[in-house]
Amino acid sequence: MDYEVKLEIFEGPLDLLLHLINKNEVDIFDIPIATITDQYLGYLELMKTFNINVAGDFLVMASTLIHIKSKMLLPGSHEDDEEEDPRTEIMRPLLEYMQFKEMAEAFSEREILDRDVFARTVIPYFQDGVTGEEPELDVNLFQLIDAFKRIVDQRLPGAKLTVQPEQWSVKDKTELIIARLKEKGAIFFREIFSEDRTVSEFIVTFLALLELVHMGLVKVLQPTSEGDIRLIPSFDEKGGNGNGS
Amino acid sequence: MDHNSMSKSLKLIIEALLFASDRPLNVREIHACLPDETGSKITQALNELQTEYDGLKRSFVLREVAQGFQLRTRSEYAPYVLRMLKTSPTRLSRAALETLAIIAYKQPILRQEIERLRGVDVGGILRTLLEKDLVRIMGRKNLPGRPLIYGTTKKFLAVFDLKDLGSLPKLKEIREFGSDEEETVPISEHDLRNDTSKEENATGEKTQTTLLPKTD
Amino acid sequence: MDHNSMSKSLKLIIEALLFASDRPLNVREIHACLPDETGSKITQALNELQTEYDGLKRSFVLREVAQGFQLRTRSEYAPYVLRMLKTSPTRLSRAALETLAIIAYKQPILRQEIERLRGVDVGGILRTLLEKDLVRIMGRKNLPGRPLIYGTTKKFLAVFDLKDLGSLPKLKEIREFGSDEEETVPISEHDLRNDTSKEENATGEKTQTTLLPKTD
Repeated sequence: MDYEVKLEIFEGPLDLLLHLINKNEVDIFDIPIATITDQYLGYLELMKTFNINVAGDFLVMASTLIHIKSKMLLPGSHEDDEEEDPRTEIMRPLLEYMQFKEMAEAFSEREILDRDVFARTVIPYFQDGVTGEEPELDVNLFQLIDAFKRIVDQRLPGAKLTVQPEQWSVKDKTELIIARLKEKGAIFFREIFSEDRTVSEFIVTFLALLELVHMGLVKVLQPTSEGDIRLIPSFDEKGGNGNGS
Repeated sequence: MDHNSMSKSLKLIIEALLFASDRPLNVREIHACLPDETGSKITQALNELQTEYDGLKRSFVLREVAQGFQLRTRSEYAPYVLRMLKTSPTRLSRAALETLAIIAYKQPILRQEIERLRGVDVGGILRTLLEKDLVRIMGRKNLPGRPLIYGTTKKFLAVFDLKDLGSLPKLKEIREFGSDEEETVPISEHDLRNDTSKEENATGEKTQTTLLPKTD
Repeated sequence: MDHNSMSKSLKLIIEALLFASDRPLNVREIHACLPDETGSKITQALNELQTEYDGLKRSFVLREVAQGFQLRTRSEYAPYVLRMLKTSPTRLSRAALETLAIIAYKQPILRQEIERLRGVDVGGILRTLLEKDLVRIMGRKNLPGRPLIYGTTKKFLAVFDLKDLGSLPKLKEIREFGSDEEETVPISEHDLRNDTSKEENATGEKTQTTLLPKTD
């Protein structure tokens, strides 16, 4: 056997064809179709020998090559000016393919980020250098619930968190909180509970607040981790009745 | 004199911004931090910084990428930096690079067109490119099955050190009936954009989503 | 002379390392990248760099902090840097991204359905997504407790560069991408396919999505 048993893996039929053209050092504009077809088929045979599954794309190209080869064998057909060279059918895609192979090569030679060149990465250090107006601390749900628990403990020490028949609806409390925010602009977290008398009322108020937060109607802020939690409205209608300043 | 020190401090402010940013900053973004300066003064300062770094022969330079400016280490330091980061460099297979090249030059493009050009299925590769945020889905084509249209991302420009699509290396035209392979066809960004609008795909040219594979 | 240029290049290598590092580097760590140099030479180079930056009056300095050496912008530039960082893209955690994906694909959806899919409480994430205006409340379902119905917003489309919800790649299409054996990075699409599984993959929080602000 003439084949060197070194099986290269080709991306597809075009890749294999281009390899054969380069190996034989032939002109892509004048492909010796018989030779190339034989070698192409030989390669497919080799793949089968090695039990490599030959993809359908390779077989389609094989039949195209055989078809071109038979056309070329018809006397005079390829010298006829009016008829296109049958090899054009594979020449065009090959040229296009070569073009992109070359561009891929050009791409890989560029200064690629995180391979050849490196940029700065995120650095959180700026925070300790900054004094004064620290942006508001976003509180998470856990902190909020924790704060709620503290209030319950403070106001009703030893109270058991049992749920009683509902006297207050979440909707009522929601409206109450909104009304207060509209009136005052911003309120402290504990203020919304100032009139609550029972644990269940607390819970309903708290659920109402959560709902408002979920709906994006209220923002919860905590200036410092020990500071009082503040609620500010973020509804579309801004307060309303002419607060001149 | 006063003017001089003014512009010097502008340069230094811009330097600080670039230094503290992990992404390329464009003139508009810098301007947003410096509303008192004019855009043209910022551009000038950026250009001066660029020349300055080249002159200073430091280990980093100011590059214009992805329609913005970014400080980047010089390539000669890559081996050391890679050792420090303990990561393997960005790597793309040959197949992925070829597919990326096709998408970059032919966008907006359908998967079936890519497959016609490459002669093979590109599903797996497309997935990789989408995951790496080098390629994005631009929309759907009004064809049976409403196939997805692909294009490149802003990150593609950043990774491959490209200012914009217009600065893609010229596609080499291989003449069908000649041996002159030097001929080039300029593909301007304009042409690419026009193609986009032809597709009625006015989704905007900016990539909005970036999936950063974080290195540990 | 020779010695001088040697130490100059050592200085620049160290500069490149400090530049590309996201945390302070100590002499030992730098030494690990430059095994041919001695520790004392590295210390000397660090000191020289420190003096050099001070002399150059650049916007950054080399600071020795508890854990090592780090390049930092001078504090006088902090206001500008902060302004820049405030306009920086906000990040979404992997958990938030997954939740968002579920909402995008399954909308209109109830919170309990999201939680069933993710296997965890999503209250906090939902709030973040609502605040970022990526998710909205579409209404209430006629069920006990009148639970809220969630869906995505216009901004969601803009941020992810989608013309409409129909342009979202379908799960089927994502599956068709198959897998690329060469380099596969686990990513959200994958999780979407196996909705309920994958919960034990707690390593995940590293992957982040960057939401670039609209640039028009």
